[in-house]
Amino acid sequence: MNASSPMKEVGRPLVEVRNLVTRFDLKTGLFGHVSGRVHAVENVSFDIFPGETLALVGESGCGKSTVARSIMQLDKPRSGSIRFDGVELVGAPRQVVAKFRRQAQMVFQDPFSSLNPRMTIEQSLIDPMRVHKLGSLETMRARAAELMAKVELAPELLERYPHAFSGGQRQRICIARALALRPRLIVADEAVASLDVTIQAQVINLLMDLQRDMQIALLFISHDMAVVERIAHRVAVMYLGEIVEIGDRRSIFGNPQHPYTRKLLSTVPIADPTRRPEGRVPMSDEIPSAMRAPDFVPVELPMHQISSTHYVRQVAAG
Amino acid sequence: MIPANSAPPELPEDVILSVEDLEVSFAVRSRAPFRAVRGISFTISRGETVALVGESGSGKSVTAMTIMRLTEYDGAAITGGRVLMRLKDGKVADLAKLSEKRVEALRGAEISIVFQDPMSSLNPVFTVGDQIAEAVVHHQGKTPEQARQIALNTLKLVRVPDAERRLDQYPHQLSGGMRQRVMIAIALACRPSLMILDEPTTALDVTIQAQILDLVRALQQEIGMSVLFITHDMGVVAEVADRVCVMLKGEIVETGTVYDVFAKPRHAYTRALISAVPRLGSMADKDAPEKFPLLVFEPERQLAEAGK
Amino acid sequence: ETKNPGTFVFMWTDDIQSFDPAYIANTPSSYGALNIYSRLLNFNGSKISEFVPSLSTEVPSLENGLIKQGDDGSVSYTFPIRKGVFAHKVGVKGADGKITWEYYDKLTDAQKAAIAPGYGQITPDDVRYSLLRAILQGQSWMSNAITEVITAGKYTDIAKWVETEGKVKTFAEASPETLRKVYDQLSEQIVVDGDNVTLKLPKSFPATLGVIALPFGTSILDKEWVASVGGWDGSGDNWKAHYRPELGANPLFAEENGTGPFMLEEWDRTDRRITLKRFDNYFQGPAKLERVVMRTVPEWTTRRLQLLSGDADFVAAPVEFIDELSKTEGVKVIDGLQKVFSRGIFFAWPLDDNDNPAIGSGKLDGQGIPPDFFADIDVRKGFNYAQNYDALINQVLLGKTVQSRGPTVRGIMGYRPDSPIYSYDPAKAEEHFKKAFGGKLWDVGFTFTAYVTEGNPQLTAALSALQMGLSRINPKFKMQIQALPWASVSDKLNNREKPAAPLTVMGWGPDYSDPGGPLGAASYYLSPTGLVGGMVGQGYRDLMAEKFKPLLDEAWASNDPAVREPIYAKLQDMSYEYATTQFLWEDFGYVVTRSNIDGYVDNMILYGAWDFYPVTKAND
Amino acid sequence: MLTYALRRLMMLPIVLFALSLMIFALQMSLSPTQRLAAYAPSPDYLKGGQESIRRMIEQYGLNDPFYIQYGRWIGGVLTGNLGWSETARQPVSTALMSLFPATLELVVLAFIPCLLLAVFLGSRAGIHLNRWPDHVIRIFTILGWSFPVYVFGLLMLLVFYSALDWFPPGRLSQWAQTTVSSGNFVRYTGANTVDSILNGNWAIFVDSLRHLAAPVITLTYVNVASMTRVMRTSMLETLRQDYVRTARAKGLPRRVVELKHARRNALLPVATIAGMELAVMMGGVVITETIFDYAGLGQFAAKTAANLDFPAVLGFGLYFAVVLVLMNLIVDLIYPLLDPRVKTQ
Amino acid sequence: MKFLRYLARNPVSLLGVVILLAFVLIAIFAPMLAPPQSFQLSPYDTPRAGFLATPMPPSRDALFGTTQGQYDIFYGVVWGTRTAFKIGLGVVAISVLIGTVIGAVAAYYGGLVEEVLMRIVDVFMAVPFLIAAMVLTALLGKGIWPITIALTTFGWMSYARIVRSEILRIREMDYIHAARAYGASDLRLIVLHILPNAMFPVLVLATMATGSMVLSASALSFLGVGTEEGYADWGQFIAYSRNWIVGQPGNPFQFWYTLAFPGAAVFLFVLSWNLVGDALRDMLDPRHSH
Ligand SMILES: Nc1ncnc2c1ncn2[C@@H]1O[C@H](COP(=O)(O)OP(=O)(O)OP(=O)(O)O)[C@@H](O)[C@H]1O
Ligand SMILES: Nc1ncnc2c1ncn2[C@@H]1O[C@H](COP(=O)(O)OP(=O)(O)OP(=O)(O)O)[C@@H](O)[C@H]1O
Ligand SMILES: [Mg+2]
Ligand SMILES: [Mg+2]
Ligand code: NI
Repeated sequence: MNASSPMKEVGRPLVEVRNLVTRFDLKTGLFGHVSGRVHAVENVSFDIFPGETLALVGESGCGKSTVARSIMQLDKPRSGSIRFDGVELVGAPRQVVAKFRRQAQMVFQDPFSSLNPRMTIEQSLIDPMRVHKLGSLETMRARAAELMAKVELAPELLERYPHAFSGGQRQRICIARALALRPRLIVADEAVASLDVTIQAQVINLLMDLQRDMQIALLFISHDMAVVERIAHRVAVMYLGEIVEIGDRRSIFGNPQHPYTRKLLSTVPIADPTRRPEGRVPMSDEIPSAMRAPDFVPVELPMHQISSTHYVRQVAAG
Repeated sequence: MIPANSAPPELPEDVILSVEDLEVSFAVRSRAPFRAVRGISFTISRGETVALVGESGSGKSVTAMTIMRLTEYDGAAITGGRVLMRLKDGKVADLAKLSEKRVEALRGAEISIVFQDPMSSLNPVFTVGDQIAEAVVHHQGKTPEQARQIALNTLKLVRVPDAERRLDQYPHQLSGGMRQRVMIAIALACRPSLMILDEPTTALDVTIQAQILDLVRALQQEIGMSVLFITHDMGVVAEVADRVCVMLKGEIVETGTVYDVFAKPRHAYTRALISAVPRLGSMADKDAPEKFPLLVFEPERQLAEAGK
Repeated sequence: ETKNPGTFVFMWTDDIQSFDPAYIANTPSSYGALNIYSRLLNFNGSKISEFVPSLSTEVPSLENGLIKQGDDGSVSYTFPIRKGVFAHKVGVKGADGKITWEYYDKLTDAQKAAIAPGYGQITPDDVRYSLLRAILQGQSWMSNAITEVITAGKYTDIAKWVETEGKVKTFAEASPETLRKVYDQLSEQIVVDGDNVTLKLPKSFPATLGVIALPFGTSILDKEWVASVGGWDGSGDNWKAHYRPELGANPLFAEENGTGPFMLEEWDRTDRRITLKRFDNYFQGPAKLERVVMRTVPEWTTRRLQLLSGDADFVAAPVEFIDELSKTEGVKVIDGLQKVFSRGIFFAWPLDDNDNPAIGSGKLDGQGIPPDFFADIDVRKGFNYAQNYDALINQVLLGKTVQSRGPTVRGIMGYRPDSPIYSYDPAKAEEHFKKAFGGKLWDVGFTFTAYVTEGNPQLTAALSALQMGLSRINPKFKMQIQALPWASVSDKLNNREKPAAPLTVMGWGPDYSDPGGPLGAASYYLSPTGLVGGMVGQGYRDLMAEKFKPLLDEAWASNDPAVREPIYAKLQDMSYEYATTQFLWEDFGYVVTRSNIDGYVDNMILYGAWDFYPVTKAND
Repeated sequence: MLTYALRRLMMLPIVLFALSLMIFALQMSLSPTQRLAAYAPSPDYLKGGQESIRRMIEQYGLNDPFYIQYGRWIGGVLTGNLGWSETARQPVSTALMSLFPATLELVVLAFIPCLLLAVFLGSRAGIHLNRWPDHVIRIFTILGWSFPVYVFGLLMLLVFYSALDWFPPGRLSQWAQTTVSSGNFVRYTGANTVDSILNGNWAIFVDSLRHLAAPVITLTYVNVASMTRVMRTSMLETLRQDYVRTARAKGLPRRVVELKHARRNALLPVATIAGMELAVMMGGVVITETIFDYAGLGQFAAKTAANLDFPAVLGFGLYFAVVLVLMNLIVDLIYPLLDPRVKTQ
Repeated sequence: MKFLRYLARNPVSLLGVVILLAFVLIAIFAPMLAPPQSFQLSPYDTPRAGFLATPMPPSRDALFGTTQGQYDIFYGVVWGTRTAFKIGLGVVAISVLIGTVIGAVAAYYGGLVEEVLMRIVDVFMAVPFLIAAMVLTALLGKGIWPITIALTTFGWMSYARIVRSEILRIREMDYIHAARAYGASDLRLIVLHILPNAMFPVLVLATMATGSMVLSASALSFLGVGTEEGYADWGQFIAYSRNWIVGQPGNPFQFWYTLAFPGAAVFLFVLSWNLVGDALRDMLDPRHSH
């Protein structure tokens, strides 16, 4: 419970992301002419250490999921490097990726579309093991039951189909599936956003227990600053595809530097009626879009170091 | 239809809505009807904001929709209780027993609702202006021109920038936050005395959510209507509510002022709920992440799940 | 009341191919030529060997001296041409000297006086031109019949003539000189001589007058008009350009300028409707009907209901409805009309044994038949005894016709009502089958497929009856039936070394009343170069060449019916004896009209085509 | 949207080319003798004997290799000549052009009531899901599509022509036909209803409607089923939508909610298939036209197919592809009017 | 289990299943219900009581009467059940197979492959179904094989489209991403995760289409390119009735039996498949809760 931040002890990061760029072309017209481009991820760099939780926060559409998918090799980055355990993944041969996929797993936001509706829970849990040929059917079954216990679900439920479960239960099953291969990295993409607070708290506690037990590195994507404050060792704030501020949790929450980080913090409703904000003037500004003209060249603003673990990007003029 | 022989229901002067022992069931073929709301009671006073909280599926939306008499379209029936409402003309009506025709006249005019998902709650093929003005034309018998003017004013009221232009736009041309404002404008257009907001911010971005909450608060001060605010986010409750009703499995397990409920939750479920709420700043002096100090509310929970 | 008084609404399922008489060759198409054009001679009512004058003022005969026989065996036919016959449209010379074509019916007297000589006026030269044109166009076998008449059977068509004359492989290679030479030879045989036109034949051709009276290439055109619409102008140097014209490029395809009782008012090919209008100045007096509308209506129920409601005056009807219709009020049925058409099942041998699904294994092992299966006369006889002729005639044809006795049918020379015919006789069939292939056939049985053109329930029934007969004689006798589109049936029979179809149901009829000659019934069936012979294989042709051809030649060489008749009768008997074909029945005709329609004349050799001239529609 | 439509239009030549190759290949799978049947459509034509058959094959170049025949045909097509149809006794293009107005008239007249009825019945059934209007409509539509068209057509004839003499077959009565054929009647379009109006001849207008009624009813009935189904499903879908709930919450009367808010949106999927449906109807009038003796494309196409009249089959195939694409194009262009969401995308 | 529970609650669907089962039984027991005679070349050749064209009313010899050409209607209806199943299931099964493969390949490979395949689909869509089927049967000859080939050749496209769009939709579901993330191979993704989910709308469509194939075959029979003369096929029997639907004046329904029996068979067949299809759709609808 009292483990201090692991980065000081472990030398090498498990995941090293450097200058990751992912853009999506929007094609229109007769010959698929590129009429615009979504700069979903621009020049993003960060590390994740074993046993550490890095939280990635930001508004909807700012590119959090794209970062996650790029790490998971589900999206092809335009440029940049992603190393896992020192091995480069971008452009890596299939075997390397396959090996990586045994060690990294992802949990998705929507518990309703994350499970194959035509597979029983047991089949869903066993499938990853089958893919990697981990033992006989009996051992895999035993492991599935074990996993169910781990996420506090009764093993009898294994024969059920997903539609028989509530969202929270499904999310726990997804976590169980992610654990099936004993991963070293879990990417949780808004994995608790759709859950009730009580269940959300349970799931977060569960994740933290698992992380502690198995020294899992966790990339925790969220837009809920209050949740992030509880779970994260370090926090990266994304805005329009870029990381605008990154640092250890206490620096970010205690000493936010970037105006966007501050805004994000100020909008969190405080669950205490005695601390109601007074006299806030209703705003009506909207979130800008990351869509750009095809010939747009992004200007890269420098990052400034605030402390040994805290960096902030310079604010664009105007 | 109001039974002719019963005496007209009465309400205390400052109460605008009183739900008494309301029971709602869904007919499920070949099985016993599912009781989604099991005899709940609460009141809302003039100008007051009541928050209805509870876990997903506890019956919050069903309660709200039943007050609007919309659940019957989903196959539900009011199996007991009353929903008394003080109308603008001072009379008191039992919404649970009104005829379809009379309910139609009340909906939108006396009592209105804003739904959770602004993306799907607006009709994609009609302009924003039409959708706001429609209810005005219908309830107040205004001409289309007058209604348009009212729609414009309402849009301005909900702080939609560039309201004239927006009036002729279609929902898909607006952002999520803007659409939720339009939904609020629709609900406000006829100046109802009670507005129900069913999780109006859950589908929105964090920064937008704050804007909407600010707006609701400001509007309530400006127009002075009562609000029934449904949410499962205790942070939101803390920000907007005067009083809180906590729902669990179709029943209200606790009612009280927002201060009392947060400070001294009495019911075990409320305590569990409040303990699970992440509070910004609560970790300010901690080095490492910490788990939630969970209070287990139902020891038989796992059993129940296993047997489901 | 009578619907559409004066208009005869004629609903059929057929179609006219072209209005150019030299182009057409089938019965439906002949309706146009028959009613719009005139010929030198007409058939005398329903008689098929008697003629009456038309554009020729006399019917040539030996007696009146218009037929002359030369010492070298040559024969000449002379036709005195009627004077003062005008076509539907005539060329009127305007003040500017230009000639415009106007409807004769609409001319004022002044205009009549200004008719340019020969323009729309029928002259002996027009007659010669029309015959030459039909021959040189070389398109239809009915026009080629004129070539055969003129060459007395030496050449079947003009192409053959040119190829022989120019010693080239194909017509296309022929030099202009050759073409000119053929033209010159031809024009020496069709000569204008004052008001007469004379045909000079190198040899006797007994069916000459029959061909002249047919409503095809012998229909008379006006040369000036044809030239004016872009057709052949009669010159001997450019006729190749008009040889075998593309249907649509033919200027006479949808236009006419005949001398017949009706004019083509409209041919709406989209609506499949032809409207004929009365020609008031027809040289034998105007017709009774003002208009004839011919519609193609494929669906029987639709036709029937239109007949019943009076919207149609004539409908083509399936046989099975004629009894019922004859009892219907307002409807008149004339049935039992004789036809020269007979139906048969053709045996073919030797069969194509190359990838031919019809003969199964291709061996005598029960799973197929050997390619020369029908070469065995016992097989053919067995098949002929296995057919239930009576059932077919009584049930399919409602007893309204008779069993066919061979190639020659009632009304044609050589037909004898007492000649031998096959009947359903399982015992005899068994006897023959047991003899066939040394008895092996009976033990192992056979399997093969017989073909029929689809959409013809009567012919299918004929195969079905045969199939039943065979399988009841010996369950190992399996004849499958397959209905195919006409194209595929044709493919199994034509343009190939050996036929692929073991058995085919079809039928043919002669095109003139004489059984001999290239288009006669006997030749169609029994000549090695005949129509049937061309389709059913070398084995059949060899049989014909050996046994039948000498007799055919002998009969054709004579002009004396007393000599010819016994020979044709003998051929008829021989076709029974050799079981050349399974002759089924003679087709019969019937017409279904409203009861106020009168004046229909059935002529067998015209295949019952309607001559609308004598037809009347009474008003009730 | 427009570019998308144009893109579709640009695909057309490729589709047409592939289609023509496909049909041509089918044709070439036949022997020359079989293909000759297009020129010699019945046994009569073979009376000339084997010699004549060979000459005809030569005349029409049926022995030439594939590429020469295809080249000949495509060369013609590029100069606007689709070849000669022996079935129609006309050039294929003329036949298609002259038959098109008749079929278009019939199909459009049937399509409009079909669409309206489908929208009406489909929304009714959707609104009253699982109650008697829904059951009645379902039975009605299933009846419609499980009855062979010709059975329905013949029964129509029995009732409306034979018994009542209201709706005769054909396109015009004889007297009307005589008027139309006379030079005084200008045939602007070839569609009798339109032409009679343009000529100001009401008697003929009424007559042509009388003749159109039975095939129109038949076509409507057999085609309304599938569209009603789509409408019903789509109505069920929209009735579940949140905006319908919003409309109710506004206090709008039931009729307004169902007929304005729900039905308007439920129309969208119907609109997307409508163009296709119309085109399919234009290809599927074969039987209706045969039964009602209505000289149009369907009857013609069926006859050419049965006769293996390949120039016409090819022409008809190309025509149909063009109609299909045009219909879809029209739908694409109309769609933004119905659904504002696509306009700006 | 689920199915039975659904049926118990939906008498109309139950009716559909019962009718369908009845047809299955008739098909199975056809040799007992209408025993073929020893000299018949094939049991599908309907025996005929002579060659008279005019139909004969029901009698002891022919329970349902005889149709045009004296073919026994009872025999034709009984054995026609087998034909209906053969054509319906045959056409639909092959179409679904072709459509699924093409749709799946198109969706999976995308890019040029997809473009080409979908253009091929367009080409086939651009062929008027009935006419194309006619040409093909005219080429291949009559019989149920040619019919099956013709109906499939021009009938697989809708399945390809559905499969493709379903796959494109399902491909974006998180469980596919999850499976890819744990390293499932492409084949495994398609076969185990995508196709089973994509096939259900296809199944519903196929069920509905099965019934209507008999109708398409009947249209071909009407146009003269259906089954062989006398082949026990409802479509052909209905086509035989075409001249007899309108009876004589004064007795318009004289030959009712020629249409009524085969017509009822087709109607019930189509109806039952439709009801079963409706039921399947309801059951597979994710919104349907129980
Ligand atoms: N496949 C794609 N094609 C085109 N644009 C895409 C694609 N995937 C994502 N985008 C765009 O890239 C941007 C970043 O998307 P991403 O899903 O990473 O955002 P996010 O931060 O995860 O948002 P959310 O909180 O809503 O999940 C968005 O504008 C999105 O529309
Ligand atoms: N149309 C319906 N048919 C059957 N049951 C329903 C229907 N709508 C709601 N229910 C049930 O009624 C109960 C209450 O649902 P309700 O929507 O009121 O929950 P809620 O408290 O609003 O939850 P959430 O926070 O997820 O919106 C749930 O168990 C739900 O399954
Ligand atoms: Mg995301
Ligand atoms: Mg709710
Ligand atoms: Ni279920």
